[in-house]
Order: sequence, then structure tokens, then C-alpha cells
Amino acid sequence: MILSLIVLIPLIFAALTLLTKTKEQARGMALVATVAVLILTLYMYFNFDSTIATNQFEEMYQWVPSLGITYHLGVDGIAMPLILLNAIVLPFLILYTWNDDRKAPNKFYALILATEGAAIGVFAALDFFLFYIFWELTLIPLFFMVSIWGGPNKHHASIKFFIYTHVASLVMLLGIFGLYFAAWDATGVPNLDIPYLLSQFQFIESGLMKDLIFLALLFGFIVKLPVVPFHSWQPDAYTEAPTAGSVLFVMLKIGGYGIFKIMLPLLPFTASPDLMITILAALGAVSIIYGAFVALSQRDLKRMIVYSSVSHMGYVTLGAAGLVSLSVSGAMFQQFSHGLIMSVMFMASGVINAATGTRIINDLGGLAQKMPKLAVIMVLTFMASLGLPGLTGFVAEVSVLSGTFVNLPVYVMIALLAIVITAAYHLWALQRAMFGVFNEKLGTIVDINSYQTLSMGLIAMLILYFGLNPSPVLDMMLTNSENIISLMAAMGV
Amino acid sequence: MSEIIDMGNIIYSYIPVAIILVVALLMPPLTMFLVKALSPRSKSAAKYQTYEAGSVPTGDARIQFNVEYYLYAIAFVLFDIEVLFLYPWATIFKGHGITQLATVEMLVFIFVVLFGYVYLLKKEALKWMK
Amino acid sequence: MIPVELYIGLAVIIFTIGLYGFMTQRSGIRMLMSVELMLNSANLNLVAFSSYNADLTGQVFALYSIALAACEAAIGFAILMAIFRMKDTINLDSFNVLRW
Amino acid sequence: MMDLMLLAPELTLAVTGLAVLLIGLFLPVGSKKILGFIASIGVLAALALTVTSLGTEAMMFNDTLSIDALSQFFKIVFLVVALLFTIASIKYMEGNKNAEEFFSLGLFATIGMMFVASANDLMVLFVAFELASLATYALAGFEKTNQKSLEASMKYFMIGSLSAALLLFGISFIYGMTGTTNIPAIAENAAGLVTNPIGIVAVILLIAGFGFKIALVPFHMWAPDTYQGSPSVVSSLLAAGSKKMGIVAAFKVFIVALIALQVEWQTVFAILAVVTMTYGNVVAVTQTSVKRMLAYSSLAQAGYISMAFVVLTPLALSGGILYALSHGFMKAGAFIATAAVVYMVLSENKDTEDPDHLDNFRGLGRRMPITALSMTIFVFALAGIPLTAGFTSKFVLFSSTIQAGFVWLAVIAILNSALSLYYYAKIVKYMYFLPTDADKVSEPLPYTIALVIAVIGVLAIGFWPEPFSYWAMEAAKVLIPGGI
Amino acid sequence: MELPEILFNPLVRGILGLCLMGAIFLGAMAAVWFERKLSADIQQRYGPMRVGPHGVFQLVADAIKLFTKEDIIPKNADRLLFVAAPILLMGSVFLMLVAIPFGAVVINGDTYPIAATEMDISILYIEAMSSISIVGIFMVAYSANNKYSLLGAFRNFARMIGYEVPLGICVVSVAIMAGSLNIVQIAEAQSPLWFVVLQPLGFIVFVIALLADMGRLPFDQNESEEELIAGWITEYTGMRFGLGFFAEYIHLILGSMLIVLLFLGGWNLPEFLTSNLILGIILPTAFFLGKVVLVMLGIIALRWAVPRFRIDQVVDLSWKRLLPLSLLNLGWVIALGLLGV
Repeated sequence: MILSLIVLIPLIFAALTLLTKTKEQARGMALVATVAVLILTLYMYFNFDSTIATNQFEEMYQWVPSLGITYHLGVDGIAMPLILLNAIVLPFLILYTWNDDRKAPNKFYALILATEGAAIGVFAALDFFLFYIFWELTLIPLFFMVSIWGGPNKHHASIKFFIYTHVASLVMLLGIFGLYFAAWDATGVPNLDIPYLLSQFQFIESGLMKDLIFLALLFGFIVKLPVVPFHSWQPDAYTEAPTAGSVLFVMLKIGGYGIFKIMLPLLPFTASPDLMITILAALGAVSIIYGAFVALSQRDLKRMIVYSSVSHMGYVTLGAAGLVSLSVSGAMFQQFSHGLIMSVMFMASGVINAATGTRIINDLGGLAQKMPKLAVIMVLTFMASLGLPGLTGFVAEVSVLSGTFVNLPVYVMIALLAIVITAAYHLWALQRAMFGVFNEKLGTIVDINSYQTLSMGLIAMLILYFGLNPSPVLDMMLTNSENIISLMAAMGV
Repeated sequence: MSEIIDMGNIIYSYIPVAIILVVALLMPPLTMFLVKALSPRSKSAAKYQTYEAGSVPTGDARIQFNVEYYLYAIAFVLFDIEVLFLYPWATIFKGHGITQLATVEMLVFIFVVLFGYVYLLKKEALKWMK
Repeated sequence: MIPVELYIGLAVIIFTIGLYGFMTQRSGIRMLMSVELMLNSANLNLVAFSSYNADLTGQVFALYSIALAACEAAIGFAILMAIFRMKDTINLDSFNVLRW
Repeated sequence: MMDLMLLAPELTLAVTGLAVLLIGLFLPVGSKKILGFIASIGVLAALALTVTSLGTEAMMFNDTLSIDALSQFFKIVFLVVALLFTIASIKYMEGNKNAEEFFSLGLFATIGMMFVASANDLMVLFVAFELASLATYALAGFEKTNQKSLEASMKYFMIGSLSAALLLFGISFIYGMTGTTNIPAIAENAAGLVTNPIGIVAVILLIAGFGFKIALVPFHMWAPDTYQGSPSVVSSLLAAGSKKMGIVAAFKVFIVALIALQVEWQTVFAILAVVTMTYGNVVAVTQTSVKRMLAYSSLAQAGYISMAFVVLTPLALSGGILYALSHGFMKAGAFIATAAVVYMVLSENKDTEDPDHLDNFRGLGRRMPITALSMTIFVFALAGIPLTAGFTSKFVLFSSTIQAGFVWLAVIAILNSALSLYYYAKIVKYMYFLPTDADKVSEPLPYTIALVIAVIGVLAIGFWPEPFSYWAMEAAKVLIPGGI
Repeated sequence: MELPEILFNPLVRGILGLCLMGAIFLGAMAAVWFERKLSADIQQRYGPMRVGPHGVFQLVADAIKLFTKEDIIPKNADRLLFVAAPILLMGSVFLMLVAIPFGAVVINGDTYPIAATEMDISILYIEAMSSISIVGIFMVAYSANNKYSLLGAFRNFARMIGYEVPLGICVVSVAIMAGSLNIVQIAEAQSPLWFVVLQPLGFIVFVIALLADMGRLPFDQNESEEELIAGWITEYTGMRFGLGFFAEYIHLILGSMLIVLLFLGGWNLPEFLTSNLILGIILPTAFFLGKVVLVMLGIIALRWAVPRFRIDQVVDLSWKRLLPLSLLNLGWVIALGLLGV
């Protein structure tokens, strides 16, 4: 029941928020909803047994029996941290936007809540039909978010985003169909349950069929993630989106979730697991390198952050391909950490844009003098992003790289190259934008307000906390990745 | 209709029709040939002019139909076709063990035809020269 | 007895003439007449088959299709009349507002 | 003795239609509004009667009519569309002195469609087919002084009568080769058809005949013009009703009667389906007239449904049948929403050149919130976004295509449906994102009611597909009892 | 006694048809003479008196005159249609004639109608053939390219399409009573009771509609000598006019026969009158033809008794009076049928 509540509260409040008239009502409604979700999620988190890898808090009702569709929810150690991430960041996101003036605030907050509900729905769904519905549902609010409140190129960006991810999810749907009918034909019973279908995958006879299903599903996930070369929607969409939209994009870790939850259990049973691993690893390594290099050449602060995000996502695929429990759990933790770091970074770039009217790094300079509070938070997160020890980014990257090195040393070597570049562009951007001589053309600048300080500061605190003590989430990730790895070991992969 | 269609009989009954048809087709031309042989010839331009009460004819006579004609024609075609459905039913109405259902259906049909008729009347579609 | 192939052949010829007329004519009335020709070729087929199959269905069907052809002609005339009233022509090429 | 109660829905409609016609003759123009209410109540009653008779099976009139799950399902589709049509037309026909003709023609067309759905004999099928067609020809040209409407009607009529001629010619061959017009009996006597080349000729003629009605490429050229030019409410009846009639007729003729020639027509339908959906979607992208865009999208949807002919499994057929119902709600709703916009535009400026131009949808989200929201739901449903009817039916249809091994077909269909999202999103963009300085207008109540009904239908199938897919499955079993 | 089989050979029947054609030519000539004399009598003058006793050979003289008149085709005319039209006119009446019995002989109680052919649907056939003449009339008018002609033809159209429907419905009523579409069987079905008694309304409607169909006064708006100068046939001269003229009179005779066959009991006589061989051969035909002549005279007399209708009156009469009346009659017949009469 609690899972349903967590999924439905944001959706229901989204509808209610749509009906509100003023900004005050809308943001209040949104805050109530997100805080309620946070409380429920925390309650669930504290009752979560991180020592077992099975699904917990399960709920199951019949929905369309003739097609084997059920309403099946449940969380395991892969989903729990991501739900937690969403639940934590969203109230702060609301706070962050507390004093903003924008058109149609009711729609704005409604879309934020709808995205939250849909994202949590994807993490909680244990039925492919439900999973796909929530998956597609994440698309619509974000599409509107970009195309209503986005930057100058919003139409282009929103359409590109929509087409890209829609095509990807349709291809994924093909994969789901393949899985569904293979099992239906084999057992004579239609069933769309995720754990059931995952367990049935190994009984498919045709190797080609297995590979096709795997690749179709994989395509859906990596486009959403995204990794090079399917990333080109992301810079446009992230950049054009309003800050809240960018943060929501970051919160939407459904691509990586799909890889851990669905791809990895299937991986050992494909006809050519080695090939799949190579694909994953190559995609990961290329993304890391490519993202870093492109980020280096960006002039726009937000665009730079976006490409650094591409680079970060490379670690997720690379870690998944590493196939040892350390690398896999590291990759999972990278998702969690990335969510925290990127939300602060986007918030910071949003604040800078609002204060100075530009995001071009060269036009900024010496902001630290005028915005000391922002400077502190930004330095912290930039350090986390480039992987400074003691912060979350470090934990994730070290686990991924060291874990993957056992199996895939070549790719890790390639990825290591990027670490230098990553450090370079982070530091360079920080130096040019925050420190140095203040650019007088920017005019009068005031520091971030207390709501923004509160939200960004608290998330930054969490980055520090989880960097020093990752075990509250890392434990359950480890449990699950060990489970996956042991499964593979049994298959001899 | 025990033997469903007796083709032979039907064809026989049309042989006289064919004979008469040939004669009917030939008769007018033959007559006209006879006339050509018997009648005098004299050329005069006025003789070959269209008659228009004695004055010199003006314009083309082949004017377009008044639209009302089409309305009438449509109404006629529809009613005539509806009568068509009555014929087969009429022949078996007596003494062929027709079911009551068929009679009721035909009455319904006639009622619907009547309905269309009332509609036409009321819409003044049957009024000559509005 | 006349072989049924002859009836079919005649029907096909009439049908083809109708189809050709429909394709090439641009006057609404002529197109309508072409369609009637095609319908009647089908009727010929139906009646011929009915007699060769010793089954009355075909004849009844022909009766119905005659009635439907009449209704179709009625609707067609109505539309063409409305067109004529508006444009003073029934040449269908003059109707080309709807293009993309 | 058969039970005339089984014909109660049709009889109700017939009596309503005649009553509307008669009452309308004696009413002054001002009070003709009541006709729309009578018609709507009649359709509602017929709908109720049909729903209560779900599950009955019977043969009537010497096996020429068959009451079964298939016929009842499609009757419900047609009645739903007719209900939306009549309700929306209450506003459209306001102050029109020929309202009684409009409503009765609509009802008669519905009767025709319903008889096609239950026809078990090619004769009945053809006659009913023509009944519906004739009524819709007249409806399409109802605005006698509007050149577009006339042109639409004329093109529709010309092509429609051509398709009738092709159909009849094809049927005559089938009758000649099998000696019967009874649909199941044709299947039993199909030996003559298979061995004779005339069988192929008949199949080609029938595909062309039905293809025109369903508007499959290359038999589609009338459809965009007609849907664009006709009054919008009529377009809803055409796209959502008349087209489904073609589909159910083709189901009966090809899948039941001509199953022996399966090899021949299956390939043709595969090609037609692919070409139709691709062409429809690609051309729709460039349209600026919403009705024309919906027309091309309707082509695409017909292409999707035609996949059922290729796949031919009970699941695929049930997908096609379910799609027909969903499409009935979605497309009728979309056209009615357009009708509301057209009404609004025309009431602001009577001489607007293109009342359904995309520009008139600017800022609709603010001007007509309910209409805009409904339109959004419809176009998203047409694109196949989850939790709408469009998704459910696409889910069943596409998945069954994969199940049967036609992966290539499913991939093409899925890519198409991704492409379609582009132009659907364009409508939403115009409605919500493009600015306008026009004022908010009050939304006409009848349109709103029709829209709300359609929205409920779309969402119901999306959220709770179980009963619908169950009945679609039952209907599919009528077509192929044992599966193929 | 059986009739020899040879009499039923279709070729022999065809020759019989040709004889009937000749007979009807004579009949038409007689009809023209009757018309002239009767109209003269009604107007209290003599009519033709010079050629032969009481002018009986007047028609022969007329024929000779027509044959020797010059055949003129106007230069504006459509020559092909102009020449072809008489074929249609004559063809229409001759083909009608094939199916109409000119009487019957009764031999040993068996009735043998005197007709070129006997078909199951003869009444439908006759109606169909009768309607062809309208096309001929229109061809004449259109090809002549004359305004009077075209006006006449338009009127002809309007009239014909109005009266065909009530005519058809009356025929259906008759067919219901007789249970057949075969005109011979219809005639024989009136053996005890003529249909005019059973459905007087139908008779009246039928006669009026038939008059209009034949273009007899008061329904000769297509000719209207006074205003349209013979209307549709204005441009026809000489024998070409003669052919159209003859076709009209043949149509008149055949129409009268139809009235007798459908409503006035045909050739049916009580059995004792026909039991004798000679009487059986002569009496039924004589009885039939006698009635035909009476009906014809009645129609001719009617010409001088009523004025011509205006075209709109004609059309109104058919659509607003005759059509409902014929439907009423149909209902009456169905009711009678359900009661078992």
C-alpha cells in the first residue's frame, strides 16, 4: 500500500495543483506532496531490509487477466536508492523555485509532481505494462516542461527529445513484446510480470531472438541514459529546459535503472554475452571520453555541465559491463551520486543565469566576490563532480574503475584518460566563472536567497555525507549486485 | 417455381419478338426509301430552315433543361424502382402460401414509400415551377 | 444454350467501357453514366450466373442492385445539381479547392 | 421463429430516423433543436439495447443476418460514433432549416453500418453498405452553398460509386463461381474459386472496392479531400464510422468467405498496410489544415488495422477490432473538437477561409480549455501514448504481429507510430504553446458533452481494457473460430 | 381436339405476329377514320365524305399523299437521330404488340389466346416497350433543333414520368389479384368477375394514366397544335410524319386492348356460349374486339368532351392525386386479398 501511495500522491497532487489559481497555492501544494512522499519514502527506507536482494513492499492486483497484465509494485535494492533520491531532491527543488516568477505556475508545479510520480512509478513497477506506461508518462511532462518554459530553442529541443526517446521506448516495447510472446508461446499463459519474464528469458530457444530482444531493450535504456552516440537529444533538452526541468531530467534515472534491473539479469543468457559486454563497455568508455572532451570545449556553463553528465553516465554503463559486484554497485552509486551532484550544479547554473543574464563562461568572472554562498556550494559540488575523495563522486568512480579493471582493463585505461580532462574543465570553469576579476559589465548582482541556499546547501551536505559514509545506500546496492553476479557466476560468464 | 428457371421456354417465347424486331427495324427505312423514290425533289434554302412560326429562327433550340425536370426525374426513378419491388411479391401474393411475415414486410415497405412521398410533398419537391 | 463465358465476356467488355469512361471523362453526368454501366455489367453477370447456377439469388441481387443504382444516380444528380447551381458547370476539373 | 427483439437496435434507429424526418417537417426552424435530442435519445436507446444483447447468438432471415459477438461489437462502435455525431450536431445544426434531413441521414447511415456488421450474406452486405454510403454522400455535401463541402461530397460520391461498382462486379464473380452469396457457404464452396483465375480477379476487385472505402493507399485520394471539405461532424462520422464499416465488411468477406484465397490477398494487404501507414504519416506531417491532417492520420490508422489481415491470428484480429473501437472514440472526438473550433472561428468571422487551419488552434488551451484538453487526449491517444485507448489497441495489435512472426511489419508500424507523434504534438504545441491575443470563448455545450463522452471512452479503454479486449477477442473468434 | 403442334412453333408464332402487325395497321387506319367521323359527328359536321362511301378510303388517299411528299430534313437537324427516331417509335409499338393477345379461340373448353408470344412477365414487357417511345419522341424533338419540338418533348417527359408510377402501381394491383404477370392469365383471372368491379378506383386511375401515357387528349400537351404547332413532331414532314402519326394510333389501339385485358374481362365468356366449336372460335375474339372498339370510341369521344390540361396541372394531377389514389387502391387490393376475395 505504501508504494502505491508514494506513486499516486504526486500524480493526484499534480491534478490538484493544476486546479490552483495562484503561485502560492501551487507551490504550497507541491511542497506538501513532495514532503509527504519524502516522509513515506523515509519510512519505507528505514523498514527496508538491505541484506536481501528480493523485492520488498510488494503489491499485486489483477488488471487485464486476458493479457496477463497485473498491477504489480515492489522495490529492491536497485530501485530503493533511486526512489530515495527523487524523494529527497524534489522538496528541495520546490524550495529552490519558491520565489521564482514564471507564467502558469500551477502547470509548472503540476508537471514537476507528475514527473516525480511517473519516475517513482517506473522504479516501483514490477509489471512490464505498468513499467512501460510510467516510462512513457515521464515523457509528457518533461516535453511540456521544455516546450513551455524552455530557452530560445525550446521547440526544437522538445521535439527532438520527444522523438528520440519515443522511438527508443517503442523499440524497447518491441523487446518487451518479444519477451512476452516467447514466454506466452512456451507456457501458454500470457504474463507481463517483470521477474517472471526475466526468469523465462533463458528458455527462449532461438539465439538470434534472444539477442534481438536484448538489444531492443538495451536500445531503449541507453537512449534514455543517454550514452554516446545516442545522446544528441540530451544537450539540447537539458540546456533548453528551465532549471527545474534540468533537475527533473537528472532525477530520471530510468535508463540506468533499466540496465541494472532488466539488462544485467538477462545478459548471461543471451546467445553472445561477451559481445553484449563489449558493447556496454565500449559505449561506456566512449561516453566518458567523448563527454569529457566535448565538455572541455563548451563555452556555455550549462552545456558544459550537460556534457559532464554524459561523461558520468559512461561510468554507469562501464560499471555495469564490469560485472563484479564492486563495479556494478559502484555504477549504481554513480547514478545516485550523479543525481545529487547534477541537481546542485544545474541549480547553480540557473542561479548564475538568473543573476547575470548569461551562462557563457567567458562573460562571467569573479562571481565569488558578489555571491559567496553560491561559491562555497559550487566549489563543493564541482569537486564532487570531478571525483575528489570524500565526496560521493569519488566513491562511485573509484568503485567502477577499480572493479571493472579486473575484467576489462583496456576500457578502464581509456576511461582513466578522461579523469584528467574532467578535472581540467571543471577547474577551468570554476576558475573563470567564480574567481578571478569581476566582470563589471554584469552590473549589480545579489547572492542567492535563503530558499535557494537552503535547498542547494542541504543537497550539498548530502553529497558530503554520502561521500564520507556511503553505506546507507551502498549496502543495498552491494547486496543486489552480488546477487546478480552470483547468478552470472552460476552460468559461468 | 419448381424448375427454377426454364431457360428454353424463355428463349422460345422471345423468338417472335426477335422476328418482329427485325421487321420493325426495317420498316421505317424501307418506307423512307419508297418515299425517296416516289416524292419530287426541289431545292430551296428556306425549306431547310427550322420552323419558327414563319420568322427567321434565332439562337439554338437546345437549351438546358429546367432544374425542376431533374427533380422530377429523380423522384420518378426512385418511385418506379420502388414499384419494381412490388412485382415479384405481387405474383405470389395469392395461392403460393406466402407467409404473413412477407405481407407485413411489404406493408412496411409501402409505408416507407408513402413516408418518402409525404416528405417530398411537404418539402414541395413536387411543386411545378416554384 | 449460350455458354456462360459469352455473358461474362460481354459483362467484362461493358465493365471495361464503363471503367474507361470513368477514368477519361470529366463531366459529372458522364462519369455517373459510366458507373451505371459498370453496375449494369455486374447485373448482367449476376443474372447470367443465376440462370446457370439454377439459383434465384442472383436475380434478386440484380433487382436490389438496380434499385441501389437508381438511388445512387439520385444522390449523384442532387450533388451535381448543387454543383451546377454554384459553378454553372458540371466539369469536375473546375473543382479543385481542396489540394495540399 | 426468429426473435425480432434482436433487431431492436436497428428498428429503434429506423423509427427514430423516420420520426425525426416527419416531426422536422412540421416544426418551425426555431424549434428544430429538439430533433437533435430525439436523435440522440434514439441512438442512446439503440446503444443500450445492443449492449444488453451482448453475448446473444442467432441467425435471422434465412441466415442472411447473423447476431454474434462480432456484429454486436461493431454495432456498438457504430452507435458510439453515431451518438457522438448526433450530440455534436445539435450545435452544428442549430438554426438550420434542414436539420431533420441531417439527423435522419446520419441515423440511416448508422443503420446501414449496423447491418453491414451483422450481414451474413453478400447481398445484405452490399445493400447495407450502399445504404450507409448513400446517406454519407448526402451528408458530406450538406453545406450546399459551400464549395468545399460540395467538392468533398462530389469526390466522395464519384469514388464511392466506383467502389460500389467494383465491389458488385467482384461479388458477381464470387456468386458465379460458388453459386451462393451466403458468406459461410462461400467458404465451403470455395473450391471453384481457387482453381479458377476468375477467383483472383474477384479478389482484386474486392480489394479495390473495399480499399476505396477503407481509404487504403492507392485508393485513398478521395479521403483527405472529403474529410477536409465535409462539415467536421460529418467527417467524424466518415472517418470513425464509415471507414470501420469498410473494415468489418472486408473482415467478413476476406477472412470468412475467401479464406481459401488467403495466400493471394494476404500479400496484397501486407503491401497495402505498409504503404498506407507510411504514406499517411509522412504526408500528415506537412499539413496545415487540421482536418486534412486528421484525414491523413486516419489513413495511417487504417493501415495499422489492415495489419490484422496480414497476421490473421485471433489476437491480431481482436487487436484490429479493438483498434476500431478505440479509433471510433479518438478520431470522432478529434473531429468533433475540430468542429468546435471551426464553430468558434466561424462565429467570430463568418467568412474565414480555412476555419480548421492550425493557426486557429493557437492558444486554444486558454480560449477553450475543455476542447483543447480533450483534443490533447485524443491526439495523444492516436499517437499511442499509454493509458489511452490508442495504446491499448496498439499494444494488442502490434504485439500480436510480433507473436505471429511478422517482426518487420511490427517494426514499420512502430516506427510509423513514432513518426505520427510529431504531427500530433504539433497540434498540442499550437494549442498550448503558441501565443494568441484572442479572448477566451464559451464552449458550446453539445460539443463539450460529445467530447467528454469520447474522452471517457478513450480513457476507459486505456485504463481498464479488460472487458473491451475480452469482447474483441470474442468477436475475433467469430471470424476464425479455431485460429489459423 | 388438340391444335397441331406446328402452331406453337416460335417461327409460326412470329408469322402470326406479322399478320397481327398487318391487322393493326388496318386497325389504325380504321381508328383514324373513326376519329375523324366521330369528331365530326360531335361537332355536327360530316367529316370526310368524298373518297369512297362516307370517306372510308380517305386514309388510302392520305397515304398516297404522304408517300409522294418530299422528305425534308432541316439543315440544323442532327441527321442521324432525325432519321433513326421513327425506328424507335415504330419499334416501340410493334414490340408491345408481340405480347398482347388479340383475342382467343376456345376449342373444346381449352382457351388459346391469339398472340405472337406468351411470356411469364408480359405485362412488364409491355410496359417497358411502351416506355421506349418516350425516347423516340425526345429523339425527334432534340434532333429537329426546333424550339416548339423541344418544348413539346420536355412536357412529354414531365408527363410520362408522372404517370408511369401510378400506372405501374395499378398494374401491380391487378397482378396481385390475378396472381400473375402474364397478361393472358390476368385476362383469364377475370372469368366470373371483371376487375373493374373489384377495384373501380384502380380502373379509373389506370385509364387516366394510360391516356396520359399515350398522349391522348386531355393529355396531349406535347403536341398542343394550337400553341406548339404539333410540338415534338413539328419538323417531320411527309411519310416521316406519317410514321409517327401511325405509331400514335397503334398505341391507342393497344392501350384500349390493355384496358380491356386488365380490367374489362378480356375475352372471357360464359362456358355455354363457347362450347360450340364455331362459336368458341368466333365469339371470344369478337367479344374482346367489340369491347376494344367501344373503349377506343370512348377515348376518342373524350377528346372532344374535355379541354386540354395545363402542364403544371397535369403534373400535379399525377403526383398529388393519382399516386396516392393508386397506393390506396393497392392497399384495398391487399386488404381484399387478405380477406380471401
